[in-house]
Parts: sequence; C-alpha cells; structure tokens
Amino acid sequence: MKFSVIVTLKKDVLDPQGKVVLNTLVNLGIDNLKSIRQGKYFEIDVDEVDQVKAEKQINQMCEKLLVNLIIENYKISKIK
Amino acid sequence: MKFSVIVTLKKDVLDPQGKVVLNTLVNLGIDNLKSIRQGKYFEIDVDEVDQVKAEKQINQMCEKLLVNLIIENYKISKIK
Amino acid sequence: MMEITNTIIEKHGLKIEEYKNIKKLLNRNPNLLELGIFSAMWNEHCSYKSSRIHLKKLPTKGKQVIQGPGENAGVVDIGDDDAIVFKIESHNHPSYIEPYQGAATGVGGILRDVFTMGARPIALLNSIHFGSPSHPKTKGLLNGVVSGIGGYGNCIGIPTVAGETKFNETYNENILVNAMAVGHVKKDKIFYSKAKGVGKSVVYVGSKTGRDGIHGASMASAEFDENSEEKKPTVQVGDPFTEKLLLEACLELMRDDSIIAIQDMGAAGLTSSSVEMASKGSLGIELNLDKVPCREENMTPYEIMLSESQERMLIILENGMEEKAKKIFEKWDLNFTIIGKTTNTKKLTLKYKDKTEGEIPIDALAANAPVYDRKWTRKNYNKNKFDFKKLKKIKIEEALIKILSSPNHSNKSWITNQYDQMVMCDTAQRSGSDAAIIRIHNKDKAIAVSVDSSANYCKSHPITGGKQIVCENWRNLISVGARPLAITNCLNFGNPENHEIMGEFAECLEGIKEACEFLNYPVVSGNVSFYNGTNKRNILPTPVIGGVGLIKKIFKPLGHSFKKDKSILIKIGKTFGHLEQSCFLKENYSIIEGRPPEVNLTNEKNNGEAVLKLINENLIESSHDVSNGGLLVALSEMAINSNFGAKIDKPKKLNNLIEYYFGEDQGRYILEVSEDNFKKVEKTLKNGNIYFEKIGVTQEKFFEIEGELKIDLNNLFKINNQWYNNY
Amino acid sequence: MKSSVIVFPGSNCDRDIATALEKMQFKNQMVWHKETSLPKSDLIVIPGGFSYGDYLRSGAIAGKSIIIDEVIKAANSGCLILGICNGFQILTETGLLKGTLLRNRDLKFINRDVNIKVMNNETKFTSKYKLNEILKINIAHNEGNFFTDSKHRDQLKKENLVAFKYCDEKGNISEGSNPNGSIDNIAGIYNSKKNILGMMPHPERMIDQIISNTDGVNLFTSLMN
Ligand SMILES: Nc1ncnc2c1ncn2[C@@H]1O[C@H](COP(=O)(O)OP(=O)(O)O)[C@@H](O)[C@H]1O
Ligand SMILES: [Mg+2]
Repeated sequence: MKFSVIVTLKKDVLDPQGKVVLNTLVNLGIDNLKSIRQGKYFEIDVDEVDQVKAEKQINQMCEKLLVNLIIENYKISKIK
Repeated sequence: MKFSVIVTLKKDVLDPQGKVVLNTLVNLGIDNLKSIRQGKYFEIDVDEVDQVKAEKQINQMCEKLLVNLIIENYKISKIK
Repeated sequence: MMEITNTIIEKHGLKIEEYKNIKKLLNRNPNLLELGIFSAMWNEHCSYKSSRIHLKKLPTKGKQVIQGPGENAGVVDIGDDDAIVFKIESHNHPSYIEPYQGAATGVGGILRDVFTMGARPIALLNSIHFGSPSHPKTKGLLNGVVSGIGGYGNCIGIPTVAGETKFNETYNENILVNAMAVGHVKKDKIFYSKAKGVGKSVVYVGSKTGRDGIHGASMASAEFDENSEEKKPTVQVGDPFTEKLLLEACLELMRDDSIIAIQDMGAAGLTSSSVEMASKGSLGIELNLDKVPCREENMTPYEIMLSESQERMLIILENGMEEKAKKIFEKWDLNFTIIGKTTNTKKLTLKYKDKTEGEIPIDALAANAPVYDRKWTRKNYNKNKFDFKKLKKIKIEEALIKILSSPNHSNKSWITNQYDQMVMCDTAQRSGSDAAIIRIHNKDKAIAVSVDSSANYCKSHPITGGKQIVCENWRNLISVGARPLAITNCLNFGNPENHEIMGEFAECLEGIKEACEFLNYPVVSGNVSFYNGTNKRNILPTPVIGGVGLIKKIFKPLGHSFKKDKSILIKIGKTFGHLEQSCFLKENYSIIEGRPPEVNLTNEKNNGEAVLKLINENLIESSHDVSNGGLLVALSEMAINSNFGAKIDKPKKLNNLIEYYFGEDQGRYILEVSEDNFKKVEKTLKNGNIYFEKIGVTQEKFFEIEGELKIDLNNLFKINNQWYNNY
Repeated sequence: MKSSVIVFPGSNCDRDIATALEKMQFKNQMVWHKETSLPKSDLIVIPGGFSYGDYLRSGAIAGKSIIIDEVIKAANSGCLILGICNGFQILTETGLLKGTLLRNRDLKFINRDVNIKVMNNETKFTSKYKLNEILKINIAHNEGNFFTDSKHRDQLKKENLVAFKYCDEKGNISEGSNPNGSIDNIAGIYNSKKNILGMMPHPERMIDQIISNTDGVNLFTSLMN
C-alpha cells in the first residue's frame, strides 16, 4: 500500500527557503504572489494490505523520524 | 488562490536521502517497508481569481525555478 | 539478436571504420552488449585516441616522481615517508546539462581517483570557466556549479582551498568544470590498479548500480548539438555521504595487505574498471552480472556494464581475505559483493543467468584501441604590431577600477565562502592568495597547491601560452614559499577533427613540455577533454595546470596581503610593458589582439629560485606574483584584504605609464620587505644577479601613485568585491 | 580529564576535535555510534560534519542512533556535553537542547571567520574567557539559523543561557553581523543546568596560530579546570 506524507513547517516557524524562493520569484517578475511555504514530501510503500494498520505504521514513521514535531506538521494520504 | 506543488525525482534517478531514510527506518525496526522516495512540497498563494490563469502562473514558477526539470517531475493541485 | 545497423554504430559514437576494426578483432560481429563496451572503451574519454601520441612527449620523470601518468593519479615524494597523490579531471559536459550534479559528481570522481591509491584526500581545487556574464544561462550555471562543488566537498569533509573562475563568451554553451584532488599517503601504502594472479575474487563495493549516466562516457566526448538538452535523464546524482563511507571503508581495508588491485568506477563504470585492471595485469576477468547489486529492477547486462552510477569501486582481493573485507564494508553500510574472478584467458567474459552474454579479448579493448595521428596545422601568427596610438586615452585610476571590478578580476569570496576551506584543520593558507597551503597532519611541513590557465594567451600563441601557464603555476607556488614539485594537467580543447584545433592542442603541449623540462616540473597525471564546443564553435584552447609544491618547514604562511606599515616594496624581474593580449586592453577596450608576453625560461627560473631563497630565509613579509593585469593590479590585490595601502613610485626608465603599470611581462614578483631586512635582501639579489627595483612603500589608509591616483582602502575593497554580490 | 568523541557515519570534524582535545591534554576516546555504552568521561563531544549526509534534517538521523540514549543518560547525570555545528543540530534533535537550526538566511553554505561575543563566562565551558570578550571563530554550515519559540527565548534571556552571539569586530550585535539569520544573533546556547553547550562556530579550528588563531583555546582550558 502506498502513501504520501506532506511535512510542513508550523505556522509561526520561520521558513527561510520559502522566503528566498518568494523573493526570487518576485525578482523574476511575478508580481501577484502572496506567499510561498516550502515543505517535504515522501512517498512510502509498505507491504501491508490492511489500511488501518498501514496508516498506523506510517504515523509511527512520521513521529519517530520523518517529522520534527516541535516545528513541523504532517499529513498522510493514501495514493494506492 | 492557493495551490500545492509536489516535486518528485524522476524514476531511475538516485535519491540518496530516501535511501538513508529507508535504512534508518529499517534499523528502527520497521520491517515491511518497500520503498521511500523523498521530494519537495510547496504551498503557493497567488492573487488571482481565474483558475486557468493561476495554474499557468504556477506552472511557470515551477519551470523557471522550483523544479529541476532534468531530474524532477511535478504536480500542481488546487488547495483553495 | 538485434542487428547492428549504421545508426546504432553512430549512436555509440563509433565511426564505421572503427566498427570494421572491431569485427576484425573479434573475428565476428559483436552483439549489442559488446558494441556498447567497445564504444565506452574506444571513445575519446577512455582511449585518449586523439591525444595519446602528443601526451607521450611530456616529461614525466624526476627524482621526486613516485608514479607518473598511467595510474589513477600521480604520486610525488615529499620526503620522510610521505607522498602526495594528485590529479585533475574535467566534468564539462555533465555540468552544462545539470550544473549542480555535474560539478558535484566531478568532485566525487576525482576524489575516488585519489583515495583508490590509498591516500587520504586533504585538499580540493577547481578551475571553472563560464560564458559571458550577460549570457542568460551563465548565472544559473555559476550558481549550480559552485553549490555543487561545495555541496560535495563540504559534505565529505575535504577542504576546497583554491581554484580559478573565468568568463569568456566562447564558453557560453560549453562551460568548463575541472576538479583537482590532492591526497596524502605513506610511501609504503600506495595501492595500484594492476591485477595479479589467477582465480582471485573480483569484488564490487559501494553504491548500487542504477541507470545513471548510461552513455555518459560517450556523451562526455561527443560534440553538443541542439538536442543535447534532451539527453537529460541519464544525469548522475552524487551521494557525498556514501562516498565518505566508501573513503573510510577503503582506507580501513588498506591498513593491511588484502588488496591486490583497486580501481574506482568512473567513466564507463564497470567496463573500464575491469578492463583496465585486467589489461595492466595481462589477465582475463570473468564477471557474473547477476551478482552486481542493482538499484532498479530488470537491469540488462548492457545497462549494468555501462552504468555510471557514482560511489563504486572494484577491488581484486587476495584469496581468503573476503570475509574480513566484507565485515569492514558492512560496518560502513556499504554493498560488498564478489562478482567475479580473474582468469588467464586475457578475455573479458560476461555471464548473466548462467549464459555467456559477451566475451571480448582485453587487448582488443585496451591495447588495440584506436590511436589517431590527427592532422594538425601550425598557427598563423599575425606579424603586425598592435597600434596603441589609435586608442582613446584613459586615466590610470579609471583603468585600474575597470579591471578590479570586472567579473574576471573581482574577488572570489562569494564563491570561496561557500566552500569549507578549514575542515581537517590543516589549511594554513586559504583561497585568496597565489596558492593554498595545506599542512601535513601532525607534521611541520606543508604542501602548496594552485591551478591556473590562460586561454587567451593560448589562443593567440599556443606555444607561448603553454609555456606561460606552467610558469605562472610555478610562480604561484614560489610566491607562498614552496618548492614546485610536479603538475597535473587538464587539457580542455575543441573538436580534434578540426586541424586548427588539433594544432592548438599540439602546440600548447609543445609549450608545456618545454617549460616543464626546463623547470624540472614533470607531469604526473592529467586528463584530456576534447569536443568542447557547439555546432562548430569551439572554446578557447584551455589547458589547466594544477601544481603541487613543498614547504619543508612551515613557520608562518606569507599570503599576499601587506603586513606592515612602511615596508619597502620591490619588484623582481624586468618590465617591458607588454600590452598585447592584456587585461588592460580587454577590460577597457574589449580588445583581444596580438601576442602574449614572451616567456624567458632562464629568467623565470632564476627569479623564482631567488624569491624562494629569500622567503626561506624569512626575509619577506608578503609576496605576490605579477600576472594578469600587470603590476598595478598585483599591487592592489596585496592592499585589498590587508590593513595597508601603498605609495607607488613612477617608473624611472619606461615613460609610458600605462605600459609600466599594466604590461603583463612574465617572470615577475612583488615582495614586501621590512626596512630592517632590506639590506640583506638587496645583497642576496645582487649576488645572485637578479634584476630588481624598489617600486614603493606600504602606508596606511591609501593606495596611491602621486599625481595619478589615490584610492581609499575601503573603496578599493568595495570596488573589488561588488561584482559577485550584485550579479 | 577524560573525553569521548562520538563518531557518526558522515561526521567529518571528529578527527579535528580529537586532535584539539589531545593537544589540550584531554585523554580522549572515539566512540562509534553503534556502541551500547560510553567509556567513563567528563566531557562528551558531538562533533561537526554531515552525519548521515545531512539528509532528511541535519542531525535528525544521528539523533536516533543507539549511542544517543547513553549520551542522554550521561547528560542527565551532569556530564559535560559539547555539540559543535552538526553536534549542536544533533543535540536539538534529541531534545537535550531546545530550539532548532534552520537553513541559513541566504540558503548558502557559509564558511568564514566571524566574530562572536562571550555572553556568559560563569560556566564550565567559558570560565577562562572574559565576559563580552570578542572571539574570531570559523563557521561552516548550511543550517545554522537558530530558531526557537518565544517562551524559550525568554528563558534563554532570564536564565542567562545564551553562550555566544554573532557580533562585529567591535562587539556590536546587529543584523549586519548576523551571518545566517539566527534569532537574536544567537551562535550557541546552554541547557538550563549549563552542562550542555551547543554552538555553531568551530572552536577546534582556532587553536593554532599557523592555521588560524588561538581564540578557541580557552574553551578547552576552561573545561580542563
Ligand atoms: N572556483 C574557485 N574555487 C576556489 N578558489 C578560487 C576559485 N576561483 C578563484 N579562487 C581563488 O581566488 C584567488 C584568486 O584567483 P586568481 O586570480 O586566479 O589567482 P592567481 O592569478 O594567483 O592564480 C586564488 O586564491 C584562487 O585560489
Ligand atoms: Mg598568482
């Protein structure tokens, strides 16, 4: 079963990457940008047919390693 | 209008990060992992009400800056 | 079986004639796998088919040389039981296609060449050439290349300490990225790539094999065309973390005598590494391709043999050492697989799923690879002297500012600040001086390293140009107090099938040879990169010289920034005022004409030896060679980044100030001498019959020539530092 | 004084710090990350470098290694812990220090000598420095942009837990002297018991006049006491 995980910085955490990307795009002439935030994306394939179990596992991976819960949020979705 | 952009490495392109993350998770005791690939995620907010126009703009940003088309693919979705 | 058509042959970069030769050598038609292997081994990059007969003429011997060209890297003796291993290599085409990964894997590749020989890498250098700054691609390429070089070197933890960065529109569609690595090894712990013994295990270690860079080796030496940007998916991605593990694991295994031969998998991966080891040992090699660790599913033998995945090595192990070696690689989380054995067949035998998929005599791939004596023509020189009278007059101050603020002459700290120059804690002189100085760990001796090129000089007069770069490189080492030992060279040229380009190549090498011989400065390693250019527009001939010198006892790195107030500035070497091909003309008038300055090897040597002696006697505060830009540019570089300016005299004899201050005559140095030492210095120079002049003194706050210019030091710094920050 | 340097795959300042410690008369041992116990030590150093290639988040994967449990135990029992650069990042990932190190403001790796100011000299790490002394120390990092929440910021101030701040040659602490965007120009912090120091600059690079300067020496001599 395949899942995607999107990891984003919490709202009040500074996002230096997003900021620089935004500035660069503005300099490239894009003038109606309101905001950009950058995050991480994972595609995870687990050998598990039970969706509930699988999701629980993915959750574990996020909390154990993939996400720094102090500064980041995450969202899991099933791909296939 | 707000969009998400998911940037992933093309198939067959080495993903050193994904590789190390996978090994680490296996070492942490997760034994049914088949694969992990890591990518990037952007949340982009543009001041544009016409969805077609907005998407065209996001596309431009991707090709100009956000995505390295030589080794990466991307996917745009509307969030709100 | 797939039929080998002419299109397939061409796609493999082989000429029809070459294909006929292959059939003759095999006595049959090759299959596709075998054709791929021939194409990889016979392309320019691996076979040196157009350059070999010229390279043979270079001097490669000397008392200091332990290993000359022909191994993964050259080795020189630095006394006691220490030796230095070094080599330079190009990664031009991959870097143009994907600058970050291209440059990064270039660094990774050259590092493997050095640690394959048993050396711990201690320094990285690079020579990078870009198109015109106003070309739309240049900025992105510059950014990508610099962060790629830094990304790899910083992560693996080897300091990037010196280099050169140049812009010229002939590189618009073909940038140059040359990386040099330098390592330290104990003399009795050098490893080579010559296989010995039959029935020994052939071991694959490192990363898994993926579909990276298949055709890469062929791509790297095929001329670019409009479609080249479509060849993208084969881009190799570097993994410096894995390389760090590979480095540590290899060095750990090298502590004892398990290894018979070792060879990194560079261009043409498994193919060239196995063929080279077998060829050097006059043996055969049999590989079971199903054993090769693969990253993707269903990889074919063709893909496995031609993959250019990074961070891999091939090792031939002594019998019975397999288990022990395996433990080491597993400790470092690396693949370790026995994939074959050495044989006495003198053939490369490839098995896959119990079937022999290919079998080629090693000699056919290596010793019988084509060698071309390509046609070449001597350069036609324009005999007319350039007429300076027609130039619009320009003020000295204005001309100096123009040069110092130009992309080619601006301070490079925007680049060098992105490189970790200090890791390993032995960098005594970082970037920004004539050469970097790296101390040998836990000893009080050090080496100095520098890379140099002068493409404009080489274009206008290849023989003089070739001589000049060797001399400039030698001078750069002397300037920091090092005895130059040997060089490596990366020869970046256009299409060798073009007679003029081939002429540039041949003549540059004549110049390099002459200078190296005269200075006892042999060539111990190198690399050739042809086909640099697009749609028949070739780059400037750009040989790059990387030199290594020895400082027997390091007490205090000199650097080229002024150290004291009221020091006396002396110039070694005569000034004739040669302005043709100068920066002065290029930056102020966009004129690139005439001949480069004459190189007088006798003066070069005498002046260099004299300077070295003075530095070794601790009589000099700072020193700098005079090169591109001439006297005034050299002096201002000594003031920028120091806390002192200078008050510079006007010439006593030559009355054209422009010629005096901007002429690029060779063999010159500026030395800062304290008042106390001046008498001694004067005496030594007079005794040695060395031409020198007092040209001014250091002073606080201002850089000044009375009646001509007076620039505040802070301003001078700004002028030299703004270009990159504003780009 | 006994010290231990923890070595992770990808650590690359491990030899540098070991050389410095030995030069400063520590009895030092290298400890591989897979070890399950620590030798008896007065000081544990987590060195700089790129543990696990800085992949995922710098310090994240090293923060999960076996030896880290031992480091945490030692820290809780009062052992001195010094994390330099990547070591600092690892300490924040393990929770031994609060806050986090984000990408540098300009998204570029920075290697140069910067000035930092000693903000507290009443600790085991800095007693040989003068208060407000200005040091010139080399930095080399991609992710040194210190960030933390306002509560922790207040705590740092109130309990005097900021070790060093980036400043200019004269000691002014300003945006202009901030190389990487760190909040309040912070270059290093202590935990509240002040037995753990995490810092981005590399003191081990500044102990030898031939190579650089000797501004880092007093950190080690302080620890020796
Ligand atoms: N790409 C680079 N990487 C590292 N150092 C560089 C690079 N480009 C220039 N430098 C450094 O900048 C300084 C000036 O370079 P250059 O003008 O070519 O010196 P020189 O004329 O003495 O050879 C040198 O110390 C050189 O090492
Ligand atoms: Mg020089």
